[in-house]
Amino acid sequence: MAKSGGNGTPMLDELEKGPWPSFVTQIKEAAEIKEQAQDLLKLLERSYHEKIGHWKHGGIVGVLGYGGGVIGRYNDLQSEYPSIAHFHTLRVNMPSGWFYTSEALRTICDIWERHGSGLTNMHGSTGDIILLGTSTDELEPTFKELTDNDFDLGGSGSDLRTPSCCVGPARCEWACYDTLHITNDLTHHFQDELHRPAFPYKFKIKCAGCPNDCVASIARADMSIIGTWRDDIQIDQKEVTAAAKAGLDIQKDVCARCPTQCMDWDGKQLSIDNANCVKCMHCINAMPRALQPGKDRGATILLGAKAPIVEGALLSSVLVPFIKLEPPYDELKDLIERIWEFWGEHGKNRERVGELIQRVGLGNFLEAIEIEPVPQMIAHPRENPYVFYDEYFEEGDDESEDDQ
Amino acid sequence: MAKSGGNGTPMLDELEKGPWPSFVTQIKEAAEIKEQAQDLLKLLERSYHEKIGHWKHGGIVGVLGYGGGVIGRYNDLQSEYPSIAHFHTLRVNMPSGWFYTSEALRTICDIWERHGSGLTNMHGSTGDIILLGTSTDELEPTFKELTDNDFDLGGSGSDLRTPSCCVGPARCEWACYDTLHITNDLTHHFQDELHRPAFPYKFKIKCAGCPNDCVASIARADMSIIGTWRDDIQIDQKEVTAAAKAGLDIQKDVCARCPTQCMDWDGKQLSIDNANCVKCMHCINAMPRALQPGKDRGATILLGAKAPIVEGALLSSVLVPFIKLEPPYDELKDLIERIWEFWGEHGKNRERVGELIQRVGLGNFLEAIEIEPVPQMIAHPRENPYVFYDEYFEEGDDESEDDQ
Amino acid sequence: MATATEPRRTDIGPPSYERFLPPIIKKNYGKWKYHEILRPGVMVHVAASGDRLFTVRAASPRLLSITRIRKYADFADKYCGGHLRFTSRNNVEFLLTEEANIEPLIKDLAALGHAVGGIGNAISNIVHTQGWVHCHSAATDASGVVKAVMDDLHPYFAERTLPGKLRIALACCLNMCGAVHCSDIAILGIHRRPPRVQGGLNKICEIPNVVASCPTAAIRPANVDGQPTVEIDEDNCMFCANCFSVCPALPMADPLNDGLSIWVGGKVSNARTEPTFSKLAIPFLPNNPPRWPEVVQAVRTIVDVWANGARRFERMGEFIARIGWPRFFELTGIEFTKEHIDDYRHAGLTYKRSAQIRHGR
Amino acid sequence: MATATEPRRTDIGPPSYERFLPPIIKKNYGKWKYHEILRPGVMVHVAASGDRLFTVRAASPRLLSITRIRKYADFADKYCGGHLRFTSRNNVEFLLTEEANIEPLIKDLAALGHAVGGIGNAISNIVHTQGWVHCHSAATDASGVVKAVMDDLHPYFAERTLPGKLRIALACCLNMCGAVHCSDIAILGIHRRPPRVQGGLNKICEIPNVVASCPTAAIRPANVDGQPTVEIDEDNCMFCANCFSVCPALPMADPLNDGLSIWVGGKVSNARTEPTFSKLAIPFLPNNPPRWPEVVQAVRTIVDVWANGARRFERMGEFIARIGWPRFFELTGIEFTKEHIDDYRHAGLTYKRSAQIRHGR
Ligand code: SRM
Ligand code: SRM
Ligand code: SRM
Ligand code: SRM
Ligand code: SF4
Ligand code: SF4
Ligand code: SF4
Ligand code: SF4
Ligand code: SF4
Ligand code: SF4
Ligand code: SF4
Ligand code: SF4
Repeated sequence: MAKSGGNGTPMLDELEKGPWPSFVTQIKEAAEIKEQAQDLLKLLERSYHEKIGHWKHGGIVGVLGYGGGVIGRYNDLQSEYPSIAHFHTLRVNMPSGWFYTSEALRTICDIWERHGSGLTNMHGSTGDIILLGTSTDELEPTFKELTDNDFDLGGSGSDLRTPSCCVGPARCEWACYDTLHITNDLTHHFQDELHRPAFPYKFKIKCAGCPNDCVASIARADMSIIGTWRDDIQIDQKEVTAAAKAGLDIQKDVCARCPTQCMDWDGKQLSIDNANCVKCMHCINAMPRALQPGKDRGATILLGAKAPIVEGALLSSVLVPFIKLEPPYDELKDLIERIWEFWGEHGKNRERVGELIQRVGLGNFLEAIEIEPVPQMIAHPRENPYVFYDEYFEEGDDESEDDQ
Repeated sequence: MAKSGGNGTPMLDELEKGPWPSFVTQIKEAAEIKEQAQDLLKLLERSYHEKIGHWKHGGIVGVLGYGGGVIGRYNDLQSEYPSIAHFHTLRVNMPSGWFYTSEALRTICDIWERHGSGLTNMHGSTGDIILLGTSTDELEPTFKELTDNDFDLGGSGSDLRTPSCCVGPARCEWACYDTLHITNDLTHHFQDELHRPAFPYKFKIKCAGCPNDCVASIARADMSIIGTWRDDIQIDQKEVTAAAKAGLDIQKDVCARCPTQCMDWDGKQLSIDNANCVKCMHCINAMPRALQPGKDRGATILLGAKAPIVEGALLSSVLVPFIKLEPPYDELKDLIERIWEFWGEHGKNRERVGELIQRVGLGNFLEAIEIEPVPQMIAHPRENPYVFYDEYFEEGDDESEDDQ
Repeated sequence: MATATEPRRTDIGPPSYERFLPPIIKKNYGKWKYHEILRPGVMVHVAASGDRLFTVRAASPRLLSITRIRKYADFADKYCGGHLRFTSRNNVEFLLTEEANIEPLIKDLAALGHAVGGIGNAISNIVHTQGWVHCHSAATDASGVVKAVMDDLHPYFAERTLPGKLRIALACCLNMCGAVHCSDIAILGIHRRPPRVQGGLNKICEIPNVVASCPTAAIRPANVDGQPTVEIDEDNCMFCANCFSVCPALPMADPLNDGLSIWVGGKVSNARTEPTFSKLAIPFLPNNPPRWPEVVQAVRTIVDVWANGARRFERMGEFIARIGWPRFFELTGIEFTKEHIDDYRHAGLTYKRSAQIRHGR
Repeated sequence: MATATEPRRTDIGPPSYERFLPPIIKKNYGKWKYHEILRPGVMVHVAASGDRLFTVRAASPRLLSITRIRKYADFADKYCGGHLRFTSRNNVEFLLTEEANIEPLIKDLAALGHAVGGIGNAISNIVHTQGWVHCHSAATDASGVVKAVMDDLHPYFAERTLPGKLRIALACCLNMCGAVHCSDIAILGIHRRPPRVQGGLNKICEIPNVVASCPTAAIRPANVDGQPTVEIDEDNCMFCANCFSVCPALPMADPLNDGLSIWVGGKVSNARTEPTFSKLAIPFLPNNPPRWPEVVQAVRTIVDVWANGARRFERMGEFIARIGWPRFFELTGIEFTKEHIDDYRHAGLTYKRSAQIRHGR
């Protein structure tokens, strides 16, 4: 294998300096064993000089029977960088919570050494294992080896994307439902939607165990499932006092920061007006030993987040204020299917579900998916007087009737 | 004169009962002396039975040389209610602050007894004296008598409307500029714009002496002039203590309600971090004897409020964060003229200035009227990445230049 | 009467307010130090000079006969050296220098049917509009609803002290001349039947203007019996009446479908929280003259929920922000419906975009 | 290698996470009581059973060679019974049961160039995207900018304690795969030159689709040299690149005009304040590889202003809300320009619609 780096990549070499671990070092490490990585290094150095990328859209490439999971890429200087003329990425479903054994990691590495560039992202922004760069004819063999080892592809194009979740009950005391189980379950249940794009556009699901939302679901998932509770915050008054002694200014740093000002601290006793608590987590975050979410736990389902293209970014908004989440999650799955059905029928090409709701109106959307409107769904009622009433009375109608 | 009321108006008679002063009694009082009021009473009774109004748009009626100031009205049952076949309203400029002498009031009453229905609104929603209902041929004579007595018409149609103001320095300790003087001055200065509609649509100015905004200027005026100050709130610590003794919970009801939490009360001394005070008035309102606005006073100019038709209601937004307002107000007048000029040129028919700004963008609007953008004008910078850059570099341009 | 030879006076503007200011105001103009509320409807302003100006605020129906205005003038002469003013909410204020005159003035006002009140943390007059008395656009009457509501709320004007100010406004159509869009409680007349195209429309209106006036593009040019006219796509009409403003041949008023809606939580002042729009509380209540009992009841319920629940200085919107909208609907017993959910231009921004929810109870 | 007769396995989904959980997690799953941060990058979770799980979080460049991943695996074998995980911000976490293993693990990681940190009130890894390494749409590189910025911010990851969490994200184009739209600080690659129409466009793209893709209607069908194509009304282009997503024959990348913008004040968590979008701080900084000094400096300045001024637990957006945007611009020395003022769909709602202003100073 040819040596890389040295004077050949002076700009990138700059980025091997400094305390933060260097991606350049990573490409160089791969370049020790894979030619593609050598070419990538050189091409990237060129981009650094020219201030422009050298990749072209790959059209549709993939594995047999799947419509998604591979991002096709070609470079626009193929004769100069032939080993990365094709440089397609495979998106591989990660295990829920991104837990691995050393054995599983080595299996993936071995497969990728045999069939790809030796470069990865752990992980992609959606959560997948990203196997970064290979040629078209290596796609099937890679897939074969992955599935032989119980790994499958993630999504791309207009399909369900690999659902992801926070570490949840595996390591977090605040998880209000089993984020790992549900994520794994939904991913398996909706294999077809994940592998065969048939939606108007992409659909992402992210599961956060509590309102801290450690997977950024409310900003990055079409469906955001955020754990919460209905009953009272559990308080250990002794630990509250201990926290105060340890230097926490409970009045200023906790009570005064409560969004609904529903806490009271008299220097000895912390009391919470739980009816007005909006489960923001702040007080619990500030005193992990003293406070715990309540015991009647479940989740809030929110819908519609996405990046800005092209009407501006959206945050998810409340669809189901509270739901109990226990296997087999039939109620949730049924809800998801009702949403997809309406979206599939009425969504325009490249219209995310959040955009569809904006277009048809949340009220109409709720009617279509058969959910009752409740005030928890809105920040506040409408400010404009423009209500589209469907019906009106005509003379001769029985006036005693209501809207008919 | 025929007698009104009695069994002829059973529904309206109901509204003479109860503790609140009755408009029906007012119409009846006028009906004692004016036939129009009798007919109005009967027509209104009919509307109460039929649940529908009986007025038609009046087209353009008015006085010679003026394009506004009269609202034309005809009833749609003219043969049955002949005395109010025409029933036009005259809008008459009120004196700033709605101050009157008994003599001035009687003068108006006398004129209106001679020429109209004897009914008025004191005042209309924009602030004018409303002389409610007369016929076309009485318009000129009414106008003649009004001007003989130093009263003039207000606006209607696409013109400047009668500016209005709060009671200000005449009776309020918080006035930060002379609302009455400026209102009177602007009304006189812009006579032409008030009387001869030449704008794309109406334009309203309201002057409030302080951020309490007792004329609702921020909601109801295209230009809202709201008094404020730049230096420190004046504190009389003795009076603070007195207020506390008198039962005001200064921590809870004052400090905790301060929008920027910039106040501190240690039980003896009230201190204010004036750099973070947003001049909301709350603390001053709560303790009128203890606190006063600062001494370096002026106003904030905001632009663009209007009712919802048809893009939704607008509140005014900041155009000039702080301006000193002293006669002859040249800077302000110049600003107003620059705004009108741009609006006159670029405003569509029936497009208020606030809507124009929404359409062309505040940034472009500022450029056009030659005002520097400052962050005080916005609640926050843009959230979307869609910037319209006007220029770009072409290869061969001198790269060392900035945006050219 | 003026003679024909006299030059016509125009563009003279209003008479200067200075002509009407009482001497005590002229003397202390801009030099007031503080004020105090002495009793409902009565306050005193104290000047740096020590001078004291008493204000007595009386309820007014706004729609006034000249007979009644002359009575006001008489009272002003009797107690105030001939001086008085009106407020931005259409009350009348008598400006006294003699404290001793307060009682007799109040008595005289009472005899005439004018309660004194509305100052401080009270409900003041309802800002309102023309209604069936004068406007062609009205979906309800204005004065009648106001009278009925204020008869009911009268104690909150004249007697009881409230947590904060509560501002009610009424507009008889979506044009909102009553500027109800920023009120603690707003009553708004609404049409609910699309405009009906009258014959001969093309003779009084420019068809392209009419078509362009519709924000939802519900109006299309059409041809009926050889006459150019327009047709309405009724499903796309949201009853804004902008077409009617532009063209009177498209009337919308309709006894069976017109009615009122109730809005809450708006404010104008900058005190504490920023100015904000009113939000829909009740989409529709019937027109039920002469006393509109459904409206009176609805307003009363909302006022009482606020009066009993709000903290000191807390305006309606601030109160609701603290307890949350779900609780507002629960406490008032108002049903939450699809109509409450915005579906206009910025609708998405009104959705609940967080997991901050009050669960349970 | 698999033989040809074997059936092809598809739709098997990911391997169950249960296979990868360490025994201590299996035992205490869902029964954790609390956690404590022991030192930068190290925390312990204590279970109801009393069991203690130590987490050591190490920085990762995210772009990893298989060589490096194998090293991670070796460390996991050496210290954690073969168990590890990655975080939602692409750090790697070693899960230990033996407290004594923490030090040696950290030493091994340091030797390999992986700092330990990012837990608690710290700056964690920068969520980012492909950039020039793999994407056709990039206006800048991703990994390079991240490396340069994190080299500079490293002490905030590994040593210094901050007022609260500070989340930085980078996306190399407006598609925002790095989901920068809700970050305390966001770095966003931007194009500033309208797309250039390539010859033969009609052969690879459907012209009506291309025309429809433009939100500002800046694309019109055209005919050049007898070939159907499109033309761009450059004045109406706001560089969203949606047309390029739909049609690769409209490239936007341009060395002279591409660059980066900086955004601040977004957040995702529901803690205290609701989730909110990032707002524009700096409209444009040049692409200056390999170390993007302007970007590094800008981020550093903003971080420092926040770190020195914020109260405990206060996120960037909460801090700015308290001091006000004018002061933010003043403290950071960033110039306020026309570009900061929104002029898109909901622009009016971002104007300052109150008189609540900090004057003077
Ligand atoms: C690989 C990844 C970035 C990364 O480095 O991690 C990525 C890469 C691309 N994204 Fe993305 N997106 C990735 C996560 C995201 C996210 C974040 C998330 O999922 O949490 C978003 C924002 C959230 C959202 O979905 O809105 C995101 C929003 C987009 C968009 C804008 C979509 C929109 O509706 O606004 C596009 C444009 C498109 O779909 O045409 C896009 C398109 C793309 C394409 C396919 C480019 C294109 O136009 O064809 C990129 C391929 C890059 C390449 O060469 O490999 N990508 N993309 C992420 C997927 C890895 C994974 O599967 O784990
Ligand atoms: C008389 C008055 C109501 C009242 O009873 O007090 C009034 C009455 C009318 N208004 Fe108004 N407006 C009156 C103050 C307002 C206000 C409040 C204000 O000025 O503070 C507003 C809301 C603020 C604003 O300007 O946006 C207001 C917003 C409208 C609109 C909606 C304008 C918009 O841009 O959204 C219209 C419709 C139009 O202009 O076509 C309108 C139109 C009308 C018309 C002329 C009806 C029409 O479509 O032709 C009404 C005539 C009624 C009549 O028969 O006399 N009126 N109108 C007020 C003027 C009295 C005065 O001069 O003192
Ligand atoms: C007379 C009047 C001005 C005028 O030129 O006519 C006036 C006069 C005073 N206002 Fe006002 N306000 C007047 C309409 C308003 C309005 C406009 C409106 O209602 O349409 C507002 C904005 C209302 C809103 O936010 O929706 C208004 C918001 C205030 C506030 C802020 C209250 C708040 O907490 O939000 C104060 C401060 C206070 O009361 O503590 C205030 C305080 C005052 C003071 C105490 C000022 C003073 O020191 O003299 C005056 C008498 C007290 C009182 O309670 O009425 N005034 N005041 C108006 C009386 C209307 C009426 O008849 O009731
Ligand atoms: C490991 C991880 C979840 C995972 O499945 O991977 C995680 C784990 C924890 N988070 Fe988180 N968060 C993780 C990403 C997030 C994210 C998502 C993101 O950054 O994209 C957020 C939302 C960020 C935002 O709002 O923009 C997040 C917002 C929080 C918060 C709320 C902080 C706040 O004040 O807004 C807490 C509470 C706290 O720290 O007090 C929290 C607290 C925690 C705790 C203390 C929960 C626990 O008891 O175990 C965990 C470790 C502390 C720490 O400081 O890292 N976690 N946390 C993620 C670590 C990412 C990393 O490598 O740095
Ligand atoms: S989202 Fe909540 S449950 Fe999940 S890891 Fe974060 S803090 Fe724990
Ligand atoms: S969780 Fe949030 S809202 Fe609830 S009491 Fe704690 S700080 Fe307040
Ligand atoms: S706006 Fe201010 S100055 Fe004017 S009357 Fe009201 S409180 Fe006084
Ligand atoms: S005026 Fe308002 S912002 Fe200023 S100190 Fe008083 S309460 Fe606070
Ligand atoms: S609100 Fe409508 S109906 Fe009432 S006066 Fe104004 S325009 Fe006429
Ligand atoms: S009322 Fe409004 S929405 Fe209906 S047709 Fe007329 S303009 Fe269009
Ligand atoms: S942000 Fe843009 S350039 Fe970067 S990976 Fe995503 S699509 Fe590609
Ligand atoms: S970049 Fe966006 S705005 Fe510009 S032409 Fe393409 S689609 Fe239109």
